[in-house]
Amino acid sequence: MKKLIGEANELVSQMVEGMVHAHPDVYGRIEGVNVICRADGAKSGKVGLVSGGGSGHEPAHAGYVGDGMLDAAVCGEVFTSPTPDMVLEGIKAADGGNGVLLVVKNYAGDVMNFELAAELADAEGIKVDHVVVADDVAISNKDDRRGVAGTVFVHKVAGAAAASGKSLEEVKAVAEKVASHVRSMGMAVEPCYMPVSGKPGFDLNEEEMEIGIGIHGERGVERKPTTSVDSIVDDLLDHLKQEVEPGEVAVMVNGMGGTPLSELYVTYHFVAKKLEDAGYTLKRKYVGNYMTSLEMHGFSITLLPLDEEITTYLDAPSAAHGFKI
Amino acid sequence: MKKLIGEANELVSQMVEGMVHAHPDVYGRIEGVNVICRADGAKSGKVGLVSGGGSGHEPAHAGYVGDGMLDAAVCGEVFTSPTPDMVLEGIKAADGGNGVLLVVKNYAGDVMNFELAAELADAEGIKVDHVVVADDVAISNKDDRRGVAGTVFVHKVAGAAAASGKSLEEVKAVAEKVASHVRSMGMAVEPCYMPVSGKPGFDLNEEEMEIGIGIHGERGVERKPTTSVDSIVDDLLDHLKQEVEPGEVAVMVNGMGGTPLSELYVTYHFVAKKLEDAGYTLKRKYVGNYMTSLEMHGFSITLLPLDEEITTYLDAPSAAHGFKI
Amino acid sequence: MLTIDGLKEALRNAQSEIEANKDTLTDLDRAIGDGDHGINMSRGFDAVSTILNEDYDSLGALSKKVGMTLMAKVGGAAGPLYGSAFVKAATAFGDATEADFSLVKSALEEGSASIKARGKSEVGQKTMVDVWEPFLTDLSESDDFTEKLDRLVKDTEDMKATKGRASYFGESSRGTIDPGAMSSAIILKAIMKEVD
Amino acid sequence: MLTIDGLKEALRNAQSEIEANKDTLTDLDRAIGDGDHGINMSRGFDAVSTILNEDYDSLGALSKKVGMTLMAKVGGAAGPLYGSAFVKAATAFGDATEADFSLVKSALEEGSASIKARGKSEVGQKTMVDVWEPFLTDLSESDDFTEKLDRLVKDTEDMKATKGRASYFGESSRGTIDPGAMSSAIILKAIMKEVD
Ligand SMILES: Nc1ncnc2c1ncn2[C@@H]1O[C@H](COP(=O)(O)OP(=O)(O)O)[C@@H](O)[C@H]1O
Ligand SMILES: Nc1ncnc2c1ncn2[C@@H]1O[C@H](COP(=O)(O)OP(=O)(O)O)[C@@H](O)[C@H]1O
Ligand SMILES: [Mg+2]
Ligand SMILES: [Mg+2]
Ligand SMILES: [Mg+2]
Ligand SMILES: [Mg+2]
Repeated sequence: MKKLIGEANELVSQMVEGMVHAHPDVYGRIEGVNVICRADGAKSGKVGLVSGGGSGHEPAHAGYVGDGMLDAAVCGEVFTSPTPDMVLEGIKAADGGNGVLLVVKNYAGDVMNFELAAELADAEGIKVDHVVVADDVAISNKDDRRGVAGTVFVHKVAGAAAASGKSLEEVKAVAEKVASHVRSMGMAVEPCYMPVSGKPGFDLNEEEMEIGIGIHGERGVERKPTTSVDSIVDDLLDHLKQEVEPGEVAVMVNGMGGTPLSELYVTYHFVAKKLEDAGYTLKRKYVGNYMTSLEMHGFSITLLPLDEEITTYLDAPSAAHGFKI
Repeated sequence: MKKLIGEANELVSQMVEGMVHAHPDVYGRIEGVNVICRADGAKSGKVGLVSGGGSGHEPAHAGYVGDGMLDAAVCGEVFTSPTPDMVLEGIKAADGGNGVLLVVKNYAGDVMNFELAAELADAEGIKVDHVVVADDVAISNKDDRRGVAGTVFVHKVAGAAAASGKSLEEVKAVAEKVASHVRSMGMAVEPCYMPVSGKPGFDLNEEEMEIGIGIHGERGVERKPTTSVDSIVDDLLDHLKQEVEPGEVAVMVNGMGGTPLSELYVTYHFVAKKLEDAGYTLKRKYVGNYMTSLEMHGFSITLLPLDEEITTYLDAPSAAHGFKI
Repeated sequence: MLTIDGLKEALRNAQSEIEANKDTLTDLDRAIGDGDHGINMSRGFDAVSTILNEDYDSLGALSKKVGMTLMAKVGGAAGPLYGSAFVKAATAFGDATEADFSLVKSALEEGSASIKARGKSEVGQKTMVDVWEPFLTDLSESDDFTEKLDRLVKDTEDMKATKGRASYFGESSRGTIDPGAMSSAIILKAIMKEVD
Repeated sequence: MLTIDGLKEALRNAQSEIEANKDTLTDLDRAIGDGDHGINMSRGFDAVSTILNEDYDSLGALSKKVGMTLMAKVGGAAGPLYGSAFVKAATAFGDATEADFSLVKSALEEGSASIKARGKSEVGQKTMVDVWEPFLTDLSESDDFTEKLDRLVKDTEDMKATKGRASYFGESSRGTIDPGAMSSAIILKAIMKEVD
C-alpha cells in the first residue's frame, strides 16, 4: 500500500485545506471543521443544499460545492460518515433563511448522523429536510440499497432547482424524483487501500474481479473471473435494464478513482452501443471520475430517465469544479 | 495486470469513438483515423492548433480539443507517437487558411513524425510551424528533456491566442514563451501497465518509489524508499526552484492517472505552503489529471512564471472537456 | 456499586482493550463492511479518555459527556449508536453518584433500546444489538458476564446479516463475527467489571 | 544477387523473426525505454507482410513501399527511422530488378545515412545507428554477417545512451542491449541472407 499523503489522520483536513487554497473563488471553509462551503457564503433567500459523507469519494462531495450545485459539503474521515456536529456546521453555512435540503446516501451511518444533525438544526430554528439516495441495484432489497454515483445527479438537479429560486418543498420534490428513478451498478478489478490501516478493501487474485461493489472498498456481491469490458458491461446493464425502461436517459460512466480515462471511454463506447441497441436514447452523457473510492480500479454505470424538467436542471450552469457547465 | 478494455489493439479507436459519441457537441472524428477534431470543423481565418502523441495520457490530448484550445488531437497507439499520415490528417482538419501550429512534446518519435507531417502538409500548400515542449527538469541535459504536463499550459495559452485572432507568428511566439519558461517534474509509487504486453513500465517493491519519471511508463531517474508526500514535494521542488525564480506563477499538481484526487489535494497543500514560504505567489492553481500515464499512481508538479499576457490567455474561456473555463 | 471513578476506570479499560483489538475490529469490518470500525472506535475512545480527567457531579453527567464525545468523534454507524446509548443511559443514571447492579442494568437497557431505535434494528440481524439485548435479558448479578458476552459475540459469527453494511453480502456475511458486536462486548465487559 | 523475390523473402523472414522476438524487444525497451518496441515493430512488419503479395517492377518500388508502410504503421521513433531508411534505400536500388552485393551495400548505406539524418544521431549513442553504421563499414562479401551483427548488438549493452529514451537513465542505461539495435540486426541479417 502506497499513499501520497502526510500523516494519515490529517489526510482529510489537509485535503480540505488544499481544496480551499487552490480554489478560493469557489470554496470557503468553516474554521477548524472539515466542511467546505461556498466562498461567497449562504445565498440569502435560496434554499441551501448540503451533502457529504465519508471522504475518499473525491470529487464527491466537496467538488460539487459551487454556484448551481451544493452550498456545503461535510467531509467525514475516509469512508466514515461525518458526525452530527459537523453536519450541523454545514447546515448553518448553507442556510439562507429559506430552509436547507440534505442529500444523504443510504448508509446507516450517514442516515443517522444527518438525521441527528437535522434534529439539532431544527432545535436552532433552521428548517431542514432531507432526501435519501439508494441507487445501487447490486443490492436486491430496495431498502438496503446504497447511495452511489447517482447521487451526483441529485446534487446537480436539486442544485439547479435551488439556484432557480424554488422553495424547499419544490427542491425536495425534484430531488426525490431523481433519487427515485436513478439506478447504478459498479465493479472493480483492483481494490482500494484504507489510508490508516494500509489494508485493501478486499483481496483479489490476478484473474478475479468484483461485481456489484460499493464505494467504501466493500467487496462486490459477486466475484468472477476477469473478462473483456464488453461482457462486463453486459453484466451490469442486465441488472440496470430491469429497472430502467428504454427511453430518453442520461448515462454516466463513472471511474472509481484509479481507472485511466482511456478505459472509461472504451467502457462508455460499449455502454452506448448496447443501450442504443436496446432502444435507449442517450440524451446526456457523462464520462469521468464523479464518485470514486480512493484508488479503486473499476467503474460504475448510472442511468437516469429524463423528462424536460430534469434535463433542464442537468444542463443549467454550474461552477462546481467536479461538474462544470 | 487488469485492464478494462476490449481487444487491446482496438483500445485507441474505441476510446476515440467513445469520446466522440459522448461529446458530439465538442468533438468530431476523421473517419477511419484516430484523430479528434472540433465538431464544427476548422475555423476559417483562425490559426489552427494541433497536438497529439501516443495515447494513454488522457485527457491529453483529445480532451483539450474545443473552442479556445486545440483544433485537432492526433491519437497514436498507447505511448507510441502517431505516424506522419495521421498527423497530416490532423493538420488538414485544423487548417482554417491562416496556418497551423503543431505543439510537439520533445520525444524523438514525436519530433520526427510531426516534422515529417509538416513536410507533407507544406507540400500540400498548408503553412505549418511547430513548437517543441521540453519541460521535464528530471533530465539535466536540456536538449534531451521530455515534454510532460507543462504542455497543457502551452495548449491553453496558444489556444487562447489563436482564438483571439492572432497570426501564426504571434501564436507561435506566445507558445514559445510558455514552452521556454514552464518546468515540471514527476514521481510515481506504482507503475502503469502496457495494455498490449500486460507488463508494468517498471517493477517496484512495496518500499520503493521512482523520482523523475516520464509519462510513458519509463522508470524515474532515481529510485528511493517511499516517504511522506511532504518530503517528496521537497525533493521535486528542490529541482524546480533552481530553474524558476520566485515571483508570480501558475502551479499545476497533475495526477498520473491512478492517483486519488484526495491525494492530489493533500500534495497541493504541501506544494502551496512550501512555495509560498519560498517567496512564490501562486496566482493560478490547477489540481487534477491533466497529463496522465494510464493508471500510474503518482503526480507531477509544474511551475509556469506568469506575466499579464500569459495570465489573460490562461483565464480565457475554453470549451475543452479537460480544461473547462 | 458502580461509582463515578468506577465508570471512569471502565472507560479507560475499554479504551485500552479497543486499542489492543483495533486491528481485529478493522479486519472484521474489512471482511463484511468497510474496514474502519477499529479506526473509528479507537478515535472515539481516545477522545473519551481525555474527558475522563475532568470532574463530574454524577454518573448521568459523565455518561452524557461520554455519549456526546462518541457521537462527535466516532462517525460512521457506530458513532450515533454508541453515542445515543450513553446519552440515554445518562437519563437513567440521573444525578446518582453511584449505581447498584439494578440501576446499571436499567441504564444499559435504556442504552440498548436507544441503539435499536436509532438503528431501526432488531435482534437477529447480526449487529451490536445481538450483544446488547440478549446480554441484558434475564441478566443477574451472579452471571458470568464475560462468558455470556463472549458467547454472544461468537453467536454472531454464523448469523446472516440483514442490517448495516454486512447485509450487502447476504449469505456470504456468515462466517465472520460482527465487528460492532465485538466492540460492544469490550465496552460492556469493562463496565460490568466495575459493578461490584 | 538480391532479387525482388529475394527481398520479399527477406522481409517475410524479418517479420517472423520480429514476431518470435517481440517480447524480447519489448522487454529491452521496458528496461531502458517505454516498453513498446516489440509491439511497434510487430505491427509494422505485419503490415509489410501484406504488401508483399503485390507485384513490384523494381527493387526500388518494393523498398519504397516498405518504407512508406513502416512510416505509416510503426509509429514511435522507430517508424520514421526505418521508414526513411527503406525509402532512401529505394533511390539507390532505383529501377533495378536485382542487385549485387555492392548495390545492396550502397542501398543500405543510404538507409544508414538517412537514419542518422532523421535521428540527428551518431555512432556511440546506443541506438540502432550502432548496428547500421559499423556493420556497413568495411563490409565485404566474405564476412560472416550474422556473427558481425550479433557482436554489434552485444556491443550496445555496455554503452551509455545519449540519444532516445534510454538517455534519460544516464549511467543506468548500461547493462541492457538497445532494442532498436536488436531489431536492426534482425532486419539486416534477413536481407544479407538473400544476397547470394
Ligand atoms: N442499523 C444498525 N443497527 C445496529 N447496529 C448497527 C447498525 N448499522 C451498523 N451497526 C453496527 O455498527 C457496526 C459498524 O460500525 P462502523 O464500521 O464504525 O460504521 P460503518 O458501518 O458506518 O463503517 C456494525 O458491525 C454493527 O454492529
Ligand atoms: N534519435 C535516434 N536516432 C537513432 N535511433 C533512435 C533514435 N531515437 C530512438 N532510436 C532507436 O529507436 C529505438 C526505440 O524505438 P521505439 O521503442 O519503437 O520508439 P519510441 O522510443 O518512440 O518508443 C531505440 O532502441 C533506438 O535504437
Ligand atoms: Mg465506515
Ligand atoms: Mg514509444
Ligand atoms: Mg465500518
Ligand atoms: Mg519504445
